[in-house]
This record gives sequence, C-alpha cells and structure tokens, in this order.
Amino acid sequence: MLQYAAIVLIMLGLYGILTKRNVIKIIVSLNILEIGLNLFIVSVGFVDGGLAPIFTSQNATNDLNFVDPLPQALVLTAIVIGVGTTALGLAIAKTIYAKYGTFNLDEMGEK
Amino acid sequence: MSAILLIVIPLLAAFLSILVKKYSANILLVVSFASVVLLNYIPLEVITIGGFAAPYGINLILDQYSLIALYAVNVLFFLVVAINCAKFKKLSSILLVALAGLNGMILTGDLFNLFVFMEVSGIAAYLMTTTNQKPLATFNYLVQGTVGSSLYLLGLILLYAMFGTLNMQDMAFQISSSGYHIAVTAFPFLLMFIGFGVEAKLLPFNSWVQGILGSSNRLTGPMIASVYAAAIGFVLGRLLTELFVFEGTLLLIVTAILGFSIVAGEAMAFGAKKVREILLFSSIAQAALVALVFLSGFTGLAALLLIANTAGKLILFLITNTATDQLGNDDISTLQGLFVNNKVVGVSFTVAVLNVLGLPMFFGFVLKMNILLEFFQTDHLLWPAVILIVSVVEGIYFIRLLLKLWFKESDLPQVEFEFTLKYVVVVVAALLILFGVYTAPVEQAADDLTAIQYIEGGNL
Amino acid sequence: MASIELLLIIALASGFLAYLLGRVNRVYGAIVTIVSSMFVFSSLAYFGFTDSLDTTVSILPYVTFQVTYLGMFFAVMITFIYAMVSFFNPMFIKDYKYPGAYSMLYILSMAGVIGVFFTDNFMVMFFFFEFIVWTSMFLIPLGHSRKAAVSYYAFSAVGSFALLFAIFMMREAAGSFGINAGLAAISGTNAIVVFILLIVSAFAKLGAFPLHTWLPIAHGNAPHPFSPVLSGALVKLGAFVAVMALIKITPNSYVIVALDLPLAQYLVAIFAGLSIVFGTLMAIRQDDAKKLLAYSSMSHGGYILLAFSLGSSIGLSGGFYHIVTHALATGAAFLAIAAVGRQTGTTKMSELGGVIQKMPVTYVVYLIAIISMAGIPPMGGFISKWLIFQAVIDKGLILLAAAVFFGSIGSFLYVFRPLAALFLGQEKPQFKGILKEAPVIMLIPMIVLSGMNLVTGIFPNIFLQFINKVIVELGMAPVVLGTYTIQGTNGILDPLQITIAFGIGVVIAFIIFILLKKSKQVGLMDTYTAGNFIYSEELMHYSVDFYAPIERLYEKHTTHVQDMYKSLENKVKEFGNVVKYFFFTNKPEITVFWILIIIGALLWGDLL
Amino acid sequence: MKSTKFSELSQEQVDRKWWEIGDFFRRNSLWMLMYCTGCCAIELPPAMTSAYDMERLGMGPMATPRQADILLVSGYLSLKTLRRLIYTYEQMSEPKYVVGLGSCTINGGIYHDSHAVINQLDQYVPVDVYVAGCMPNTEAVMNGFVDLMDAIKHKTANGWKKYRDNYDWYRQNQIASLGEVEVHDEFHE
Amino acid sequence: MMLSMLYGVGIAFFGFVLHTSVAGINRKISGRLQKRYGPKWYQEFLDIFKLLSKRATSHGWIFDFGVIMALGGIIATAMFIPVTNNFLAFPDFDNFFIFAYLIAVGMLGMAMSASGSGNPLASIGVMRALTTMLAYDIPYMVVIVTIIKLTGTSSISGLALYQQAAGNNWFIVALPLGAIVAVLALMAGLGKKPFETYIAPAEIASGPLVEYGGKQLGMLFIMMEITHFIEVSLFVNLFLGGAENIFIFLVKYFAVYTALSLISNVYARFKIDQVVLFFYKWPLLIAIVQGFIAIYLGWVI
Repeated sequence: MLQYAAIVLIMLGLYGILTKRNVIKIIVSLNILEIGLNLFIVSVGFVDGGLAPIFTSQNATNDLNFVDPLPQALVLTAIVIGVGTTALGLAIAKTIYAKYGTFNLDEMGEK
Repeated sequence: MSAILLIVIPLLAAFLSILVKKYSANILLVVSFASVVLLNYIPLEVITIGGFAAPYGINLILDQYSLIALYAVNVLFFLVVAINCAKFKKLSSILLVALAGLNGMILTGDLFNLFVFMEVSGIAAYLMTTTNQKPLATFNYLVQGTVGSSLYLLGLILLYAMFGTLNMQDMAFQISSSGYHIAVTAFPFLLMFIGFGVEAKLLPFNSWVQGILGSSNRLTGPMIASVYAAAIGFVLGRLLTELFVFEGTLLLIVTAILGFSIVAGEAMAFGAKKVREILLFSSIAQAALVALVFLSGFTGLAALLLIANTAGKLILFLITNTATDQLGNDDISTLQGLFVNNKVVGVSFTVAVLNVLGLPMFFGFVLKMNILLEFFQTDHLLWPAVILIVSVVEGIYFIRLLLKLWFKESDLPQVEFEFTLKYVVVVVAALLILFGVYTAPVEQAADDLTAIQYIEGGNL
Repeated sequence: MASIELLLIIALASGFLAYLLGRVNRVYGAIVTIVSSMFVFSSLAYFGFTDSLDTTVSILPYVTFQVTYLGMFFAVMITFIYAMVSFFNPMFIKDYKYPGAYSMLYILSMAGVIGVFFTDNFMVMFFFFEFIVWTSMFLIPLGHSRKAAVSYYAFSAVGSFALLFAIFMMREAAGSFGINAGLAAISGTNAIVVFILLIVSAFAKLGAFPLHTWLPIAHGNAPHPFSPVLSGALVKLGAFVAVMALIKITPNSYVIVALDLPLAQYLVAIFAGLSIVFGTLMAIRQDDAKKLLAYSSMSHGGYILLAFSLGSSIGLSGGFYHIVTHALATGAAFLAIAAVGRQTGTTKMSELGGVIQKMPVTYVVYLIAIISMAGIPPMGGFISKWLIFQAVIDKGLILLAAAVFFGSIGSFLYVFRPLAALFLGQEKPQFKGILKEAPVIMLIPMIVLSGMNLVTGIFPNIFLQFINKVIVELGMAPVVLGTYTIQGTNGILDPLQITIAFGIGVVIAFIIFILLKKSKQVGLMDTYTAGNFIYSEELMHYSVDFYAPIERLYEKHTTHVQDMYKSLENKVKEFGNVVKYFFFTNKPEITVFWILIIIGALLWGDLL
Repeated sequence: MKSTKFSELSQEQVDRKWWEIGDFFRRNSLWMLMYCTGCCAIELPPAMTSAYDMERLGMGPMATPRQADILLVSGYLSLKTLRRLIYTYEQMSEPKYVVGLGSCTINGGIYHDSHAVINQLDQYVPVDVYVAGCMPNTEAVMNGFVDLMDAIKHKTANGWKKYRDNYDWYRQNQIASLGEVEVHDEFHE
Repeated sequence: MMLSMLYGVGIAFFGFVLHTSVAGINRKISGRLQKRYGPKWYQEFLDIFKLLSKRATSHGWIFDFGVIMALGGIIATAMFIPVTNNFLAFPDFDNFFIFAYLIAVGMLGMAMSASGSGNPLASIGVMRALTTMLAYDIPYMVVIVTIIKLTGTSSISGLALYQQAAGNNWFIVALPLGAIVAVLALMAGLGKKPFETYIAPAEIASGPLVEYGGKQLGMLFIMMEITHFIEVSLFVNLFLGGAENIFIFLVKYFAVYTALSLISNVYARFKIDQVVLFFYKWPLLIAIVQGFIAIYLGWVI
C-alpha cells in the first residue's frame, strides 16, 4: 500500500516539474519527487509485522522477522543529498530572481 | 598506499581549504597533482570498507580498468586545474570535493555508493557552473541532474528489492544465476540507464548541455566536457559491460537512443554557428558513440576512445573558452583568424580536431579503425556505415571551423594565451600524435582492458 | 637497390626539414620541395625501371611493401608531376600565409603517394590515402577560398569512407588486410557491394558525375602551383581505385549480350559518359581559366573511367595512357595559367588579354598542352583518345561513342577559349609595361612538360610498352606494338609518320609563306571596325560570354547537382534544428518529458 | 639576235616581270569594298546580278577592307563619313584602287554648296577611276571597272603609290577639312 | 618512307588543283542557275594567286604562325587521303581518326591566327565555327562508328575496298539514314549555305577571315580548298565505295560537290543556336537509330 502512495508522490513530483513554470514550485516538485522516492525505498524494506532490526536481549535469535534495515540507512543518505540539492536549488533560485526579477520561467528574457 | 586515499585526501583537503582560504588554490594544485602521483604507487586491489566482505559492505575496486580511468580523470583534472586555479580561487574546495566525487565514482563497487558519489560530484558541478553567470542554465542542470539521479536511485532500489544486494559484482552474478525473465530487470535497468544518460549527455536527456557548455568559461567548459565526461563515461562503461543486460525492446530502445544521439548530435553541430555549440553537440555524438562501443562489448577500445575524445575536447574547450572569455562571445565570425597570430595553439587545436575526426597519424585514427574492425568482425555492418556517414558530416563542419579560425586577412582577434595553457595543449596534442604513430601500446592496452572483464571478485 | 621504406622516410623527414628551413627563410623551404620531390621521383623512376626497388621494412611499424607495375606506373607519374610543379614553389611561396606549412604539406602529401602505391596492405593504403587527403586539404585554403577545402574534404571523405567500408568487407572475406588476397576473396553479393563502394570512391576522387562538384571549387581556388598537382596527380588516385573495382573484382552481374559487357561495367561506363558530357558543357561556360581546366579534368576523368570499364586490353591501355597524357597536358596547362596568374594576379579570362605579347613561351606551353588535351596529333592526347575510341567502337557502344566524341570536339571549344581570351587579343592597359615573361625557374618545368607532351605523342611505344607490362600483370593480353606502330582493333596507327607528315606540311607552308612578299606589320588596335574609331582595348577584346549562343541552350540547367548537394546540406541542418527545437531548451521539463516518453515506450513494448 | 631567255636578268627586271604577272591576276580578280554613302549604290545590284553579272569579270563584293582591292565610293561624302573612308582606305592592303561613282565625288554634285559635304574626293584620297553621272547608269559603272582593268594593265592605276609618296599633302588636306582625322568617339569611351 | 611522303604531298597538290577547279566550275554552275554568265572556271586560281601577290598586313607572329600551322596541318591531312584504290600514299595507315583529328590542327591554327588578329569579329567567327563543329561532328561520328563497327576497319581505303568487294554495295544505300546524316554533316563541314553561320559576310564580316588580306588570305584559301577536298573525298570513300580508278573518282567527286552546292544555293542561313539544336534534334537521333538498327539488329540493306 505504501508503495502505491510513494509512486503517486513520484508521479506528482514529475507532474509538477512538467507543468509548473515557477522556479520555486519546480524545486518543491523536485522535493515531492524525492520524498516519494524515499518513501518507496523505505517501503521496500518493510516487512508486514516485522520488528525493528535491533538485536536486544529479548530477541537475540536469528529467526526473527526483522524489517530490512538497509533501505533505512540508504534513505538517510538520500535525504541528506536531497536537502543539499534543495538548498543549492533555492540558492540558485535566488540568483535567478536577482538577475531576472521574476521566478516565472516564461517571463525571463532568455531563450 | 590504498586507493581510498584518492577519495579521502581531496575530501580532507576540501575541508582544510575552507579553513585556510588563503592557500586554497595551492592546496588544490598540490592535491590534484598528488593524486596523479599517488596513482603510480597504488597496487591493484579490492578494498573492503569497514571490514564487511563484498556483498554486505561497500568495496572499492581498483582494477586495470579503473586505474586507467583514474589516470585519465586525474590527469585531465590536474591539467584543467593547473591552468585555472589562480583565477578560480573561490572554487578550490568545490573542485576538491568534485575530485573526491569523481574518484569515488570510478572506484566504487557499490551501486548506492555510486549514487552518493554521483550526487557529490554533481553538486560540485552545479556549483561550478554558477561561475558561468547563467543561473537559469545551472538551475536547469540541477533539476535535470536531480531527476536523473532520482531515477537511477529508483531503478537501483527496484533491483535491490529483487535481488537483495547493492554490490555490482554480486548483483551481476545474482541476475545471471537467477534466471529471471529479462523483462523484469528491463525497467530498472532503463531507469538507471536514463539516470546516467542525463549525466553522460545522451540525446533526449541532455537539454542542460546547451545552456551549460554553450556559455561555459575556461574552467567549466573543459571540466564538464572533458573531466566529467571521462568519469561518467568510464562508469557508464562499467555498468554497461558488467551489470546491464540489454535485450529485446530495451536493447532496441537503448540502441535507438544511442544511434539517434550520434546522428542528431552531428546534425546539430553541422548547423551550429557558435564555436562552443559545435563542440558541445559534437561531444554529444561522441559520448553516444563511446556508449555504443561499450554496449557492443569492445570495452578496451571504448575506454581508449573516451580518453582520446576527452583529451581532444580538453584542448578544444580550453582554447575556445580562453578566446571567448577575452573576446566576449563565441560566434565563428568573432573568432575568425584566431590562430593567425597564435600558431602553437592553432596547431594543437588542429591536432585535436583531426584526432576527433580520426584522420591518420593521430590517436583517433587508430581507435576508429580498430572499432570499425571489431564491428565488422562481429558482423555489424550497420554501425560502421552510420559511423562513416556521420564522420563525413563531422569532417565538414570541423574543417569549416578550422579554416575559419586559421584564415583571415585583417582585423584579427587579439587573444593572449598564457604559457601554461600553451604548454598543456601542446603536450596533450603531442601525446595524441604519439599514440597515433606508435600504436603498439594502444592495441596492447585495448586488448588488456577487454580481456579482464567478468572475473569474479573484483577483476584484478 | 633502393629501399622504398628509406624513400618514404626521406620524404617524410624532408617534409619536416622543409618546415624548419621554411621558418628560417620561406624560399629555403620551397627549395627543399624541389630537391626532395626531384630526388623521390628520380630514384623511383631509376630504381623502378631497373626493377631494383627493395621492399624490406625495418623501421616503420605495420607497413609492408610490394612492387607492382600498376603501383609503379601511378607512383612514378604522380611524383613526376610533383617534381615538375615543385619548381613553381619558390616563386609562389611568398604569397602564402603559412609558407613553412605549405612546403611541409607539399612533401608530406607526396610521401603519402609512395605509401599508397607500394603497399600490399589495405590498411596501410587507406592510412596513406587519408594522409594525402588531409595534407592536401590544408594546402588548398592557402589559395583563394576556404570553402574549397571544405568541399574537397567532404567529397574526399565520401570517397575514402566508401573505400574503407569496402576494405573492411574484403578483410572479412579474406581474413587479412592483404590487397591481393582481399580482392581475390570477395565474391557473391558482397562483391556487388564492394564494387559499388569502390566505384563511389573512384568517382569521388576522380571527380566524375555526380560527385564532381568539388573539382572546380578545389582546383579553381587552390594555390596556383597546387592546382596542377591536384588535377594531374592526386585525382588519379581515383583511377587506381577504379582499376581495383573494374578489373580486379568481378561482381555477379547480368551480362548484356549485345554489348558483351557486364551490366555493372556498362553502368559505370554510362556515368563516365555523363561526366564527359557534363564536364565539357560546364567547362565551356567557365570564366575562370582554372575552373575551366578543372571541369576538363572531370571530363577526362570520365574518359579514364570509360576506358577501364570496357574491360578490353586496348581500352585498358588507352585508359592508362590517358592518365599519363592528361596528367602531362593538364599539368602543363595549369602551370601556364599559374604563370599568368602570378604575373597578372588573376586567372579570369574576362580580365585578361594579349598575354602572348609578353609571355610567348608560356603561350607555346599552353598551346602544346591544349593540343594534347583536345586529342590532336602529334601530341599524346591523340594516341590515348585513339586507343579509347578503338575500345569503344570495338564494343559498338553508340551512345557512349556519341558522348566520347562530344567530349572530344567539345574540348576544342573549351581549351580554345583561354587561348583566345587570355593569351591572344589586345593587351589590357592595366598590364602594359608591367607584364613580363615568367622567370626561368618556372619555364623549366613548363618546357619539360611540353617536351613530354610531344614525346608521348611521337613515341608512345616507350610508354605503351610499360603499360603493356601493367596490363599483363592485371591478367589481360598486351596491346600489339610495332617499332613505331600501334595495332588497334580496327586499324594501325603510326604516330611518327603523322608527325613527319605534319612537319613536311608545315615546312611547305613555311616555304610558301617566306617566298611571298613581306607583310606590313600593324598593331592589334588597327583592325577592321567598320570605320569606327575605337581606342580602348576592353571594347576590342572578345572574352566575355565567349560561347554565349551555345551556353544559352543549357544555362538554366547548370546548377542542378550543386543544388542537390546544397539542399542535402540544408536538410542536415534542418534536421539538426528540428532536433534542437525538440530537445534543447532552457526548460527543465523537456528532459523529464522525454524520459517519461521513453519509459512509456519500454512499458508499452515489453511489460504491458 | 640576242636571246634574253637565259641571260642574267637584273633584280629590277625580275621584280618587274613578277609585277606584270601579278597585274594579270589582279585585274582578273578585283574584289570590292563598297562604301555605299549615297544614292549611286542603287546602281550596283543590277551590276552584280544577272543583268550585267560582274562576277564574269572576276569581280565581287568583299566584307572587309583587308580583303578588298577596290574601294568603291558611291556618292557624296559628309565630313563624318570621310574620316571613316580615310581610315578604311588606310587599312586596305596594297595594291589598292579607288573608284568614285557619281558627280558628288568629282565636284560635290548637288551638294556642292553644303557645309557638311566635301566636294572633291581626290583631295583626300587618290582616285583611280571616276564614273560621272548623277547617277551614272549601270553600263557606265561597268565601263568604269573595265577602264580600271585597262589602267592596271597599263600600269597607270597608281593611286596607292601616289598616296604613299604624297602622304603629307593628302594629310594636310584631310586635316584642313576635318580638323582631326582620327576622332575619339564619345559613344565608345 | 620519304618517297611515300613525297607521294602524299603530290596527293595534297592534286587535291588542291582538283578542288579549286571543281569549285570554280561550281561557281559557274550556280551563276548559270541564277541566269548569269558566271565567272571563268579558273577564277578561283586567279583569286588565290592574286591574293598571294598582294602585300598583306600582319598582326604579329602568332597571326603568321597560325596560318602556317593551318596550311601545314591540312597538307599533312591531305597526304593520307586515298584518292583511288591505288592512288594513295599510306595504305593501311589512312585511319579515319587521323583525318578527324589531324584536320583539327589546321582548324586550330586558323582559329588561333584569327583570334591573334585581335578583331572581335574574328573571335566570334571562330566561336561559331567551333560551335558548328560541335553540332555536326557528333552525328557524323556516330555514323562513322557504325560503319567501322560493321566492317571492322577504320582505314578509309579499307572501307572503300570493303564496299567494292561487297558488289558495290555502297553505304549510301546500305545505311540510308546514316547517309542523310552524313550529307547534312558534310554540308555543315564545308560551310555550305544553311550552316555557314561562321562566315556570314554581311553579319560578322566573314568571321575568322576578317583581318586577312594578301598572302595570309591566299594561304587560307589554299587551306580551305584542300580541306574541302579532304571532306568530300572522305565522303566519296566512305559512302560511295571509293574509286577503282581516277575517272570514277573524279565523277563521284564532282557529283557530290555539285549536288551539295546546288542544294545550298536555295537556302538561307541558320542562326548559330538553330544549327546546334537542329543537329542535336534530328541528325543525332537518326544517326543513333541507324547505329542501333545496323549494329544490334543487323538490318543493313
């Protein structure tokens, strides 16, 4: 179920990039895309009824139904990267605004 | 000595250079030179990080393929930096991060790690391109790059979901032994291919190229067109030969993309009126050609072709962008007669062009002949025909460009080329001629690189 | 014994030497070209004809050599033209923007010739083939036009790449790059493809219809001394390829019984005939003497191809001999025009006139050259055309005979035009007093070439005997030769007899002339003008639109082929622009859109 | 009786003999350049065509002065055409003869008082035969040609020698009437 | 060798005398045709010797040299003409192509000399002459090629003998279409009326000859007489079966030349582009049709 939600988010993000003409909105769409992706990654590791993948004194056996911990680790990295990109994007958006006086791609004088 | 130093040292130096801003340029120069030197002392090996064995942990693979890739990337990087470091002091730490990212991309044997390095070097590249003073183009590049890497990540995760591994070798082994229907892996493979396609300038995914390279300066032009192209090309080559299994519709799509990139790239360059546009469109075609050769399985030749092309592009972009920076724009009419007073630079430029065209006595000729020979030996008659027809078009616009740059009666453009630049382009040009005439090591290298594919446990 | 390898290395080395000396003083570089090309020619000729060329290779990698009569024929002839033309270099070197480069590339392209004709390996041959292309490509823009080099490269590249493709196909058949093995091994459908490719290559190099548009542009705009090399020597590379295609491989093709000629050969002959006719028609209407000669090269290239395509030994011998005579004639004619161009600064016929007054030797050289070119005895061109006629008539090819004769008579028209408009007539006022005969160093090669034109016309058997060796090597019966006579299929020719008869005729005419009263000498402005007083030379000299009545008949149809290439070029550009429009904007969504399209394509094709 | 047949002839005598032989050919093949300035030209077609058939005498019209032997001036000469006449006459190859038709060439005829027409042709170029009449009829014209042939036979048609010997006198007359003989034509320069 | 050369010079001289007489007679005939008395039959000789006796003007050495070259080339060509089966200088060497191209030396010499005179009308005349040549030579050559292909020899005397051996089956009968073309081409080659655009006395003042007078013109007249002799004799040998003896030759020669003159008497002049179009429309088509019929279908009457 979570996968579907993630895919819907990815699609939304792509839709946003395709249709929005505003620089900020495109960055937001990009973020939605990334969030959808991250959600998707996490959902891959999800096991129905699984436990947190931590060995404690209660569950020190090998046949426990852990969720996959690796996607969560990946998501952490991906989020960090996503934040970095977003920050950079916003910084560039600011320069664009400074240069063109608008956020709308269609109103900028360049080809 | 360990290959990990190639990543660690630049990264450390990057942080260091923020602290000591005054010496950042020197640090950059020293580090980039050091990594070239370092390459000579690193043994070929597979490095596991953190003590986890290969399928579970991240490993770095330093085999002959990545060694030659590292040599190419580091040398080119050093050359670009050596010419530019004084002028772009502010970018020192970013360049260092970029170096770390590029080296990491080439070295890593882990697909997710590759994504990370790709993003690191990508962000460095976005930052670099802000110096073009075209924020819109940079923004465009950023959005497309991010979408591309997201797609790569999506494909990667799908594969992980199917096979439960992120290690390249292991993944390849799992796929080949699992006996899945090919259609199952096709979708993630395509996503990953597209993700790389964005960075590797393959045609439908590369609308950022015009904005970035078309208005590039002396640093970003050679850096994106040459250094980044080399690194991405090598990594794409590794993925294409080791991981991706393209069959059926997917193969059709991919070959169609590549073929279309080659043809359309040359056609666009043919119609272009600005020097940098000519160069960037031709580099689109060449990137696709390299990918095609990788796809056809002629790994060694593809690698060498990549080196020849990126070395050539280094010269071309360095010279063009230097002239453009001084003259204000890069219309052919502005640059016409550029070499009348700059013969040394002109000869190097000419050598680079003839090398790209694959005319005899130059490195490109040897490679082109060998590639065609390989195609013929595998009974592919279509691709040689396409390559040859496209070469005619390529020849026409490059020769036209060369003649414009060499001949003008009066009102010559005044451009100063400093000594380091001259030195660099002459050395690179001389190497292109050397390997064009003395072909034994080239063919040896091509054979070696092709022979080491598909060896379990890291291709040592 | 002389090693070919050594010659090649000497040639290459002297190229670089020429560059270095050219840096010191540009004339030194030019002198090196003379020494080097004379050396290469004389040693090739001497050791070649004494059968003592050594093929061992010790230094150069990959290169292997063989000595064939065919290769030697071409190599000696081409280096001869190089050697002769090189005498012009010192006088022209000061005009070039890059004199050192000129000297170097001149010698390097000659070195390439050695490589092409003496190797037994296709790859080496192609290497040198392309080597010649790019060295000569940089020589052309030192003349008048940069576009010329582009179009030269474009067509050369078409030719070279067609050749390359054929080479690879032959390599696949034979398993090695050996020339003889490759040509022998190809058969079946592949042979047809290889045949077509080689013919395309030959047409492109030789400038035959419809791949001819580069000829006038390149020849007309190349530096004056390089035009004769292009037209007399380098174009003949195409003939070499044509021999490989037409004689050495036999594609399976339908044989036209009535003509006793395979269809493939017949088609080549038809195209050759077309290039004869088109070349002639276009040459007739040129204003620039060099372009005129360039189109004449196209027409003569047609003769050579036609002769080879007939596949009879007399035709083959005619083709080979035509290569020699055309090279000598066109070389001499181009040199004469080059001398005029140097002394006056133009080669346009409408701007010149009366050059003979001050440059009589140049005039005589040109006269002899055009007599040979038009195929009039007692010059070499007559012998070769006679042999070609024999071959054409022997096959009974009516239409091609019409084309051949059209080219032959048409050549009177176009070679006469520079004679009348450029050399004869009134001297233009702007050249009065400043025009001088060309320097002695330029007269030497012109006179030597003229002498060769005469020798080829009077004693053709010296050459035909060697050509017989080439023909026998190609597996055909030699042409029957007497001491002075040539036996054709329908008649015997005795060039010496014709020459003596001509000599006697001239002596008789001279005696009549000298016995009669001496004439009164008047100037060229004192002519019959229906009583009008005209003092300006431009009005009296008929040089613009010389053949206007016949030009009028076809002037609307002269640019079709150029237009075709032009529109092809525009199509490529348009395609590029369309692609650019669809894929390149500064809007990020374009990429995303195409990504989705491609993913959609995959999903639609495979998964759904 | 002395035989002259084998005796040494002087160069002069040889030339004379050759000249006489030449005269025979010349008078039997007279080619005309018709300078048809006036109405007398109308008499020439009947002279040439089947009525009188000039060709039986070996005469015929020619296109250019270089080829012609006779310069046939048929009528009055304005100053403008006289220049052309003189120019044409000087272009003819020697020996050359001039025939003047009609009274205009003799004394100006009906144009004798015109300011634009010269009266006496032989002031400007030597005339060998005049044919009088206004206009002379065709028999007279033919008779004039026969007279010229006789004159050639008797070596009296020496106008061309006279012109050469007295060039200065003729030139003086020409300049006196025309001002400038070889004009620069404004249309062509 | 030297002897046959002298023999050849004799033939050239014979040809000059023959054609000059025949041309004179023809002038008389056309005079009679126009109800005139006509000139003397030897009028052409008178004209030529008159010209030789005059003092000419010369426009420089190329003007004179061209004339010498023209006459020399034509004399050389005439030396190869086989008059009868026995009256010929070089049996076996009288190749058709020698005539076709050696005659061009003379033409070239004359053209060169004419252009050397500096008169634009001369150059125009040369241009027209060359253009006419381009027009009429192609159909003519195609016919000749047909004949050579059929007989297997290009020797003129050989062709004459071939026709005689075939029972006087002359090619004018055997190849009627070709003969029509050959007659038309011959008329153009001789500069007869509908095709005499390059002389055009009233239009371009006799074209190439405009600047000649005196001995140069005389020599060119000699050259033209011999040229006409060559062309007519070629026709006699190629299409009328040559001649066994000199009388038959004279009869055939006279008949051919007279017939052509008579035809030309009733024509006006073509424009130059009309000449080219005419020859490339019908004669070329007929010649090619004749060639196909004769060579590929074998229909020879």
